[in-house]
Parts: sequence; C-alpha cells; structure tokens
Amino acid sequence: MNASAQKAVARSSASEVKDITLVEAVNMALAWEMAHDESVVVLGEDIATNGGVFRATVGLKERFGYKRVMDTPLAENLIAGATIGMAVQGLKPVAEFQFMGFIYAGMEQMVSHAARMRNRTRGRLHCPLVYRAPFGGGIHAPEHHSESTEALFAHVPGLRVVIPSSPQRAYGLLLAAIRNPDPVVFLEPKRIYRAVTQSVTDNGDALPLDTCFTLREGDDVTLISWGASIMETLQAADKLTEQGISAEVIDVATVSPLDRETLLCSVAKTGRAVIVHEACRSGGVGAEIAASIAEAAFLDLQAPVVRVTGYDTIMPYYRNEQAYLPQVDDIVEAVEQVIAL
Amino acid sequence: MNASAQKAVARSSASEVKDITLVEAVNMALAWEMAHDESVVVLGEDIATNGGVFRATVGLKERFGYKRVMDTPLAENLIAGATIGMAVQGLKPVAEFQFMGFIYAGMEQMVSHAARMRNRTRGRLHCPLVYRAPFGGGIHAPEHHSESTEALFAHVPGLRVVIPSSPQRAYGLLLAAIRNPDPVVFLEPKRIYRAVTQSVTDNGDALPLDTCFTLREGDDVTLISWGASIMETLQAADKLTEQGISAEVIDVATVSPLDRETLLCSVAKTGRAVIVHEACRSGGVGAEIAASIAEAAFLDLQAPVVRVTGYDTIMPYYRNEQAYLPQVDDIVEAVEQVIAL
Amino acid sequence: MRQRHEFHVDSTRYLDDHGKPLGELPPQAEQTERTLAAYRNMVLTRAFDTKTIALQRTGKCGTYPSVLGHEVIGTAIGQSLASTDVFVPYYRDQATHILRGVSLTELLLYWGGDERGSAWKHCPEDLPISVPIATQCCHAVGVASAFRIRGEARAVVCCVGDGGTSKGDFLESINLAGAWHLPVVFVVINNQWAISTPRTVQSSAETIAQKAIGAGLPGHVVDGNDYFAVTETMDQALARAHGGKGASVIEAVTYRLGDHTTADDATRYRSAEELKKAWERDGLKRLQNYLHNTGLWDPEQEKRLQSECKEAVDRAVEAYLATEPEPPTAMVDYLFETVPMALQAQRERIADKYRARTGQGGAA
Amino acid sequence: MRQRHEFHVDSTRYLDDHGKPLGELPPQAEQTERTLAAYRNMVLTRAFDTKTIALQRTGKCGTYPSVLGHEVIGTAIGQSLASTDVFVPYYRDQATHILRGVSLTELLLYWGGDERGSAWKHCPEDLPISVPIATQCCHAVGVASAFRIRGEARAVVCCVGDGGTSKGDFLESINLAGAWHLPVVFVVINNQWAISTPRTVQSSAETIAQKAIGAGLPGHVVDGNDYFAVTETMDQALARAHGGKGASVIEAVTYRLGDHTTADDATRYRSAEELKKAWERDGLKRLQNYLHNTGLWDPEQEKRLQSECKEAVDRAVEAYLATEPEPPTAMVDYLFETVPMALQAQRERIADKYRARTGQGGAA
Ligand SMILES: Cc1ncc(C[n+]2csc(CCOP(=O)(O)OP(=O)(O)O)c2C)c(N)n1
Ligand SMILES: Cc1ncc(C[n+]2csc(CCOP(=O)(O)OP(=O)(O)O)c2C)c(N)n1
Ligand SMILES: [Mg+2]
Ligand SMILES: [Mg+2]
Repeated sequence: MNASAQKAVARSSASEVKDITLVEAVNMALAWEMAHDESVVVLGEDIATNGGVFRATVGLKERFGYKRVMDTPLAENLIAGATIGMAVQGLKPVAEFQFMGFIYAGMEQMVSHAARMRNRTRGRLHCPLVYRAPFGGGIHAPEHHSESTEALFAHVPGLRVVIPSSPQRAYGLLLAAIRNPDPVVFLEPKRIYRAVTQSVTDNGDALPLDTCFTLREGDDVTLISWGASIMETLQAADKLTEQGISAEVIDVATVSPLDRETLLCSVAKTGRAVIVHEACRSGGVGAEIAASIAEAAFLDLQAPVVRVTGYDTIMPYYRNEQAYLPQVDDIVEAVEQVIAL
Repeated sequence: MNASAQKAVARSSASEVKDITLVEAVNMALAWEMAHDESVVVLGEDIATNGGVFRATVGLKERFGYKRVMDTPLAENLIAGATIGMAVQGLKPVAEFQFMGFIYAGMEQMVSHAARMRNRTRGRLHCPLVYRAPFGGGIHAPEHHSESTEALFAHVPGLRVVIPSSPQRAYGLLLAAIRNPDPVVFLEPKRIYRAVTQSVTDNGDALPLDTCFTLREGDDVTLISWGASIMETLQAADKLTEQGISAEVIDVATVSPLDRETLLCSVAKTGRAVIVHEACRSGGVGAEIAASIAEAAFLDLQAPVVRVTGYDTIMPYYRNEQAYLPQVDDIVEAVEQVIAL
Repeated sequence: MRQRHEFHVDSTRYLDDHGKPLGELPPQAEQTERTLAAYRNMVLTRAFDTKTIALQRTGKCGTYPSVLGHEVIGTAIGQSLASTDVFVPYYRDQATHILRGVSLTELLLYWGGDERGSAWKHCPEDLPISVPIATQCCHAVGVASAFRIRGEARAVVCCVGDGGTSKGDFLESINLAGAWHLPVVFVVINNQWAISTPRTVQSSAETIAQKAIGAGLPGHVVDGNDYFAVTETMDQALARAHGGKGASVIEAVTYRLGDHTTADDATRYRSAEELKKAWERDGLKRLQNYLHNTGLWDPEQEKRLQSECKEAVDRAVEAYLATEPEPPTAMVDYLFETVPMALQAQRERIADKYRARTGQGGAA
Repeated sequence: MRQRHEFHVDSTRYLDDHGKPLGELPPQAEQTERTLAAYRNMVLTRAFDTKTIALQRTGKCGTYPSVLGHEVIGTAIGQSLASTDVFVPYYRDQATHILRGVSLTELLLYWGGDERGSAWKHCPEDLPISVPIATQCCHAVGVASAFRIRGEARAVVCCVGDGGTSKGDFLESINLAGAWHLPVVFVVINNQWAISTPRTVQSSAETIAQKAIGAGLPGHVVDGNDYFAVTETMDQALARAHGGKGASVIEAVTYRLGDHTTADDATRYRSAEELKKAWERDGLKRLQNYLHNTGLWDPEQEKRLQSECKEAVDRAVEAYLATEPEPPTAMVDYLFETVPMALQAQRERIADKYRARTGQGGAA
C-alpha cells in the first residue's frame, strides 16, 4: 500500500472535516460505508490494486481486503450482471465502469434485469446496487472517453440516475445511493473530479435522492443544470448578477426520477427557465425538463424554456472539444434572450 | 420451400399492386431490394430457414441463397458488430433483432461504432446498414417482448430511427433505409404487423426519410404520433370529428433526426398539440417534440403541449398490458383538455 | 521448439435407449426412493406441460415453452441441489422449479401474464425465469460470488440452452467462474435447436462442453436422457462446488421434442424422421423401462401416478383461472421500494381509470 | 460408458532470449530481405513511440499507449498481410499500421485529438483504431463474411489484447469465425497486463489460445518476442485463411514494457524485477542479436538506421504540429453523408461561434 492510498483510507475515521475534491469524496463515501456496513462490496476493472484509473477506490483493497474489493476480468456486461447476482443476495455492490463510454455493453443487464428485478418478482428479490461511472468531456481524453449519455438511463423505468456536482453532494449522494434498496446509476462528472475542494464532514450523513438542490436563489430566471455544467452555470449566474439579472441556480442531481416540484416552484417565481447540459440536445434530459415545465407552467412562463446543450453530434476529439461544450457565454446569451422576451 | 414462402417471394416481380399487411410490406421491400442490388444481405436469428419468427424474411433464403440470407448464432452484440464489418465492406446488410427487448446487447456496437464510423474516419468508411426490430406491446406476449425504447436510439447522434405505421410506409421507408448510406434503426410496430392490409405497388419506390407524414389535415389541434399508436390516434381523430373538433394527424415516421418544420407548421396553424406514444413518458421522443414545439412555437401555442403516453414503469405482463397502453379515450380526453384552455 | 498443451472432455452414459444398463451403474442407482421420486416428478412435469399447451390453445394462457424432452435433466438438477443452494433458471426448467417448491399455479400465472407468478413462496432466493437468453449466467456468478465473499458453503446451478452458449454472457460468466474459483455449476441443456437454428449453426465445436476449456474449467458431456448419468454428474459437480473446488460446465444432450413455444411451428424447419428418432431416445420412457425391468414399477403404480398427476395439474389450473388479475396500479407499486413522488400522479391516473372501468376502489 | 474428446494447442519458439536458434529455423529465416525489413520497422516503431511519449509529456499530444514490447508481433503481422487483406486493429498496433502505409503523421493526429488521423490514405479498407475493448472482433468477422459472400480470396487479421479475451465480443466472434468458416486470423497480444490487471486475473485458463477450442478453431501459442515464430505462425494462418480453410486464433506472448498509457503509472502495480526480467526477453534486441550473430547487420548499419528513423519521426512530428485543427463545423459535416435539415441550425451556430472566435469564414 503506497502513501497516497494510506492517506485516502486514513480519512474515514469518524466525523473528520476535510478539504477534499469530488473524487476524494467518492472515495471517502465508499470507505465510510464499507466500514459501517459489511454487505457493501466494490468491483470493477483496475479498482483494487490500482485504486481505479481516477483513484476513486484507492486504499479500499488494503483496508477491506480483496474479497470485498474485486478486480474483475475485462467485461462490462459481466460486471453489470454479476453485480445483480450479488445484489439479490443482499450484498450492496458498487460496480465501477471505467468510463461511461464503456457502459453500453452492460445495458442489457441494466435495462432487462437490474431495473426490473423487484417489479418482476413482486418484491421477492430486489437490487440494492450502484453502477458508478465517470462521465463527460473536457479533459483532453481519447475517443470514447467523453460521453454524457445520462438520458439513456433516465428513460429506463426502475433505474435512478444520480449526478453529483460538488464534493459534498458526491459524498452525501453516494452514501444515499449505496443505502438505497434499488439500483442507482451514479455518474461522476470527471471534468470536475479535482476542479475544486470543499470542506466535507466524514460523518456518514447522506443527502436525499430524488431531490433537486437549489444552489442559489434568484428572481429573474431559473438556471437548471447538473454535473460539470453546474460550474459554467454558476459562473454565468455571476456574470448575470453583474448585469443586474438575478438567476436562481438549481442542480437537478437526480435526473430520474425527476423532482419536478422544485423546478416548477422556481419557474412559478421567475417565469423563465434555461436548461444547461453537456449531452447532445435532442432527447437529452433537458428535453424532458423543458417539456414538463412548458406543460405544467404554461401560464407562468414569460418566455420559452431554452436549452443550452451540446450539439446533436459526436463529441469531437479533444482539439475541438471546447467547441462542443456549452460555455459560460452561451448560457449568458440564452438568458439575455429569454429576458428580452 | 413451403407454399406461403413461395407466395411471399412470388410477390416481388415488377410493379405488382398487392393488398398486403405491414409485415408483408417489409418482406416485399427486402425482396425487391435484394433482387435489384446484390450488395443487400440479411442476417439474424431464425431469419433464413424459418423466415423470421414474424415471417418478415420468409422466402428470401430460397430465392437469394444462404450466402445472402444468414441465420446467425444467438448473439445480438455479434449481430450488431458483424453487420458493421459487412457494411464497411460495401455490403448493405439488414440485420434483424428478433424483438426490441433483445437489442440492448447490441447497444455498444451501435453507439460506439455504427453511429460513428463515418465521422471518426472522416468519411473514409461508412455504414450503410439497417437494424430491424419488431417493437411495442399489445400482442399478449411474454416478458421482454413488448418494449418501446426508440428514445434510446433517437438520442444517439449518427443513427437514424425510422418507424413505419402502414404497409405503404413500411415498404417505402424500408427501401429508403436500405439505400441510405448511413445506419438506420428500423422499428416495426408488431401490434399492427397484420392489423390492416393496404394496396401497395411493388415498384421499388422509396419514401423520403427525415420527413413527417401528414395523414390527415385539420385546424383545431395537431395530433403527433408514430408506430402502432397511429391507429388509436386516427381513431381519436374520428371521434373528435364527431364532436366537431378538426384534428390534424402527423406520423413522425423518422423520430431522429426530427422533421421539426412539418410539426411547427402544423402547430402554427392549429395552436395546439397532443403527442401520443406508447413508450414511457419521461425522456420519450415525445419529450423532445414537446420541448421543441414549446420553444419554437411559444407565441403560437394556445395551450400547453400535452403528451399521452405509457407510464414511467415497466410494461406489465399481458393481463394488464392494456392498462399501460394509451387508449383512444385518453387521446380524446387530452384533446378536450387543450381545447378547453 | 514446440510444446503441446492437452485438454479433454469426457462424456457419460449408463442406460441404452431402452433403459438397459450398458455396464455398471453409478452408486446413485442404488438410491431407489430417489429414483422413484425422480420418475414421479418427470411424469408430473409432462402432465403439466401437456395441460398448459392445451390451455394456450384455448386462449387461457400466453405463449408457453414446452419442457418436453427436458424432464430428466431438470429433475436430476432439482434433486441434486440442496435447499440452501440457489437455482438460476432459464425459461424451460419446469421440472426443476417443481422440485424447488414453485407451485404449478405460480408457473401458470407467469406464463399466463401475471407477475405474481415469480413471487415464489418457496426457494425465495432462486432467481426468476430469465427470458433474455444467457443473461442469467452473469447473475449466477454474482450469487456464487456472494457465497464466496461471505464464506458460505452453498452453490449455484445455472441453466442455459445450446443457443445461449453463443452469447457473451455465458462465455464471460464461465470465465469468471474459473478465474474466481466460484461454487457454480453451469448446465447447458443442448436440445439440438435454438428455435429454428440447429446446434451445428451455433458453433463448429464438436461439443459444447469444450467451451469450458477456454475458461479453465472442467467440462463434461452427459446423455441428458439418462437419469443416472445426469444425476451422477450433477452430484459430483455440486460436491466439487460445495467443497470449495470450483466450477464446472455440464453439457446435457437431449432433444426438444415439442415446438419451441406455442407460437412456433417446428415442422417448418425440421423433419418428421428426426423427431421420430428423438422420441426413441426419450428419457422419461427410458427410466420407466428401467424401473419396469428392475421390478421397481408396475402398470398399476403407473396408472395411479398418472391420475394423481392429472389431479394435481387440474387443481393448479383451477386456482390459476380463479386468480383475479392484479389491480393495474401494481405496475407502479413494485418498481421501487416506495413509489417516488414523480410517479404519484401517474399512479393516481392508473387508479382512476381502473375505478372508472371496474367500479373497484381497491387500487387506490 | 465413457467417451473421451481430446484437444490441444501447440506453442512455438525458435530463438532463445539472446537470439540464438534453439534448433532448426523455419523457412522464413531464409528470407533475409524480409527479416531486415522487419528489423527496420521495429526500430522505426520504437523511435516513433519514444518520441510520441515525449510529445505527450510536454503537452503536445494526448494520452498515448506505448507499443514498447509489441514491435515484433506487429511487424510480423504487417509483413504477413497481403495488401488486399484487411487489418482490424486495436489501439496498440503502431508497428502494423506503419507497414500498412499509415503515416506517422496520421498516427500522431489520431492521438493528438484530430479525427483526420483515421482518414488514412493507404489501406483504405483497414478498420480504424478501436478503443472500446474487443469490439473490433465483431467487425473482423463481418469483413471476413463480406469476403466469403463475394467469393473473394482475401483475409482479415484482427488484434486484441489479453484483457480483451474476457469480453463477449472476442468470444462470440471466434465462435462465428468457426461456425461460418471465415477467412480471419485473431491475434491475441498477450502482454501479461490489462492496465493493472494481470493475465492470471483475466482467466484461469492455462493459455489464451485454448479459448479457440470452444469455438472449434485451431489455437496456437507463439513467443511474441520471436520474430521467426510469429512470422511462421502468421504465414501459416493466413495461408489457411486465403485457402478457404477457415479461421485460427494465435496467442502471441510478450510483455508490455511501458506504462499502459501516458496516463498510467505501472509502478503502482508491478515490480521493478518483473519489468527487468521482461526486458531480457525483448524481441527487438533478440532479433538484433540474431542479425549480428549471423553477420546480416553491423554497428555501422545500426547507426545509420537509427538516424534515418529519427529523421522520419522528426519530419512526421513537424507535419503534425503544423496541422491546423479542423474548423469545428467538421463535427457535424461527417456525421451523415449530408447534413440533415435538423442539424443545419446547429451547424450555423457552430460556424458563427467559430467565426466570432477566429475571424475565419472557412467554416460556413
Ligand atoms: C437475448 C435474446 N435473444 C433472442 C431471444 C429470442 N429467443 C427466445 S428462445 C430463443 C432460442 C434459444 O435457444 P436455446 O438457448 O437453445 O434454448 P431452447 O429454447 O432450445 O431451450 C431465442 C432466439 C431471447 N429470448 N433473448
Ligand atoms: C470496453 C472497454 N472497457 C474498458 C476500457 C478501458 N481500458 C482501456 S485499455 C484497458 C486494458 C486492456 O488490456 P488488454 O486487452 O490486455 O490490452 P493492452 O492494453 O494490454 O494492450 C482497459 C480496461 C476500454 N477501452 N474499453
Ligand atoms: Mg436449444
Ligand atoms: Mg494486455
């Protein structure tokens, strides 16, 4: 066990407050829960000895042993399916997909089994499992390493899709995801894995799932986002403040099932909504949010709900990836447009 | 070769007009194109000797030989991927997935390769392939045989998703799909495989892709649907006529990329839109359509865009499947609501 | 410089087509009660099968996959499994389910379009019927991993068809079973057909059992119509698994004597002669002959058994037909542990429509 | 009654670690020009590799997977392939790409984040680099099927790593290759590691080659640091494929001498001793020794070759660094044959933003 592994593990003694990054918060939540619930196990490619290619599982094998921290053969379908077998046995497996771009081989198991086990056995068996995957672009990565396809999972009934956007929420939401008795797809915005540090108390407190987080209150427009785009959204809100526009910022966090109440309350107040996400526009989670708001808040809306998103094409290789990602100025421009109406 | 196989094959001599069902139209289009373009091949489970479990490929092996009509081992990932290999070689493979519920193992190949080959090689290689699958519920089938997950494919840039809703459109759109030099996911609404017959001329005329079809003109509301739900939508339109409400009915047909122009033109006229689909509501293709209309036709809309859809849960086994499927009365009720506003 | 690595699989058979021993029988042949119980289960399974097909033909059941030709294998598996083991089925394992305590009514409910058919009262840890081919193999290694992690001396048996062995799930799972030394037995039920696709189209491998070699596992071929051969092989493989000695792959060779399902017409793709030949190797009849020959069974007992089985099946059918469908709100109630906020309005709509249709308030 | 089915795989080696023949060499050893060309390609590949890692370290290239330790295998493959054959690579096949005529600049563009790196001018039918592990195996059987359908005597070579052999794609594809008797050769490059996961964690099978047995195919193990062994095996497998005799699986055993990629730090999970031992088996050095020993090569030639390679690499780097990024509208232009209506507004927005940023109009 090398030095950085020891450090990471040392963290999870009770109620310490630490300045940590998002990926360290993931590690801290895993360590906390493994220490307090021996049914929690983790598995994936390169997660044990190597501690994960992003170091999210570093130190866990040394602390909890190889029986609970398992390097698997290279097969995502197998990982997705074996996790189901562990879960119906009452373990709480947390499986890592090394990148979201490699999760698709696991789709059949997720859609046809994980999401359905409780329903099809009328509660006889259920799947308290978590599928973790780093996702999103902007880190100069090779092909297939920049996907944001959360919408594919959000459209599957029986799956929860949870996306943290800060160290604190990563810690609290991952704990909640592990404790939740149903399958959770937990997507970690790798672009902000180490973007900021935040002080997090390692006390095992979970945050609620199925709830949006209002990060900033405002009156003129509701900015709705999740994942790494929260960074640009908050920066845009700052810029807008300078222009005298007061933006409410909501982190959706659980993109399915969706907390429409929080969103609608906000829009009832502001009358305007701009949705920001990195995934391509058509059929993104933004479409569902926009459709829901436009339907339920029809009379409240003073302007159309606008989406600032990636384009309907494949994330370019890294030389051009910034041209794909929604930028702060795009958000500001969209808000200016809806305000002008 | 048995009698019904011979009949099916006998159909594809030039310019015959035949009263045929939707599934027969699929067979006729395959036979026409195989007869006129020897690069067209078909493959899948049980499609050669058996002619497909729905008989869509009946007679093709007898007519075109086993080299062009291939029973594969049972492996959807392999089918999806081998099809790509054939396509980059200039064949025009048409692969059948026996049911949409078994397509997910093929997702990785579809998302990561079929959809991207042209883009990632900057046009050096491309994939003129068709992935066919029967989809949708309502036929009293076992578990996993009733899925409508077109939205998963519609969110993947680089794939076309095409859904016929009549024998004529099945014939013309499948021909167009095969001739199209890019990958097409061609979903066949099996609930209406044999629901109606229609007179179709077997002359090799394709219909345009990327275009909605306006099935009925009307002034008061735009009904937007695709696939098997077109049946209930048309019946609802009939009922509405009796109530003095004039409904325009649009078959989206290509759910991705989406022909927003036709939809917006219609809504500009009617001021109201109701979207009908069988898939679960959240994140369905209806969300994208509703979001697009609500944004672009903000000032035209006299009522919110309403969706009549399946619920956000798993299609129940068949004793309760009708309680899941959108019914004519649900559509009528939704229209009454938006008209009342 | 060349080096040679050698591998093999063995195949086992004890009874000829007429139930005559081909040589010495395995010790299991001395367990007379077990053998008779096996025979009774095979007859019950076949009676259930015949009746369910009839129900489907008269519109009283959905599409149903006949188990005809699989009775020996399924029964031997069910007997070999300990009650604390976990069974991971595919969709043609009626003979095993019955021995595991799944009721005939539950089986009928499943194929009759009612989710409660999988809410088994007995063997509550067994996995439900798996329709997506071979996917259950991954669950099996997951369950076996749970046993290993917790240090339990339990084992898993997972069934899959010959067609299913072409799918990655099976191949990935046997590899993991080898790599992780898991207490799991994979039984490939090679009935020569995957719907219309013959075994030879699935693979050019001479046997399916040899797929075990690539996973570093022992592979066995066994005559799936030979009760003693399957029982011995299952007992040995499970002893191995229970004893911490790892996984195995068994190819049980039989023939699908019926259509693929009630939606299929096998005359489209296979000959009457082939089917006739397969009937000559029927394992139920073979065991019956053996029992008659050895004086363990007589026509009187047979008559009594047949009528007992008929009665048991009739009772189950009655209970099945008398079972009211669930209120449709059930489609939402079991999706998650509790109905999420986001689904409550939809649940209300389902309940309202149900009330309007039936006048029943039960769904609320 | 028992019956035994026997199987085997052979392993081949000709040169010892120092390049000394262990016995008689295969006929390929007499093709001096070919051997010298192979050596040159290995040296060029290594020079390219070293330089690209340096570029990455200084921020001039993206994450890059070193080919160190794979030069012999990749070169032997590239030489055995006919120009009319199709190569289906994974992502560590630089040595083969170079022989297929992919330019060093194109390789740099690919890893430097530019899609034009896959728009190869030469061998236009070869598949692009495949990052999702083992997925390319399915393409390989598809391409081979196209040859079979059209009756062409062409073959496919598909590369995959040891890690990739655990994934369904590989296992399903070799099975199809057997079932359909396809003209394809699968080369498993067993470099002992899949990132941090050792070969032993992937599978308990003694060899990877034996996975061929389950697909009904011949499997061969070959010392992947032995140029003559790999060349002979490749030549034979391709002759088989070209002659309509079907597919094979070759396991070429080597060692990944570098980190997995420039984003990896292998010291976290493997020992310095293990690495040192692996260097002693380096295939490039081994062939160099052989050439020196047999008088086919001298220090003077070596010096000249080294400087030629350096120059070639430097020229390529220069061209790469001088290549302007594509206008971002390219991200839409190659999605379909023509830009669909639905994308035209988005394309305009991309072009507008690009113009605003650069003042360039080229994107419109
Ligand atoms: C993944 C998947 N693909 C296709 C099907 C449709 N299907 C149902 S059974 C079957 C054949 C299975 O054959 P085999 O595995 O030999 O089992 P058998 O039915 O012969 O017992 C197929 C293709 C399915 N259920 N799942
Ligand atoms: C489907 C998929 N899963 C995970 C990854 C991430 N990944 C990249 S390389 C690699 C290891 C591959 O090992 P191996 O096949 O032995 O090839 P090697 O890199 O050793 O040449 C992994 C897990 C990937 N690219 N694709
Ligand atoms: Mg079978
Ligand atoms: Mg490797």
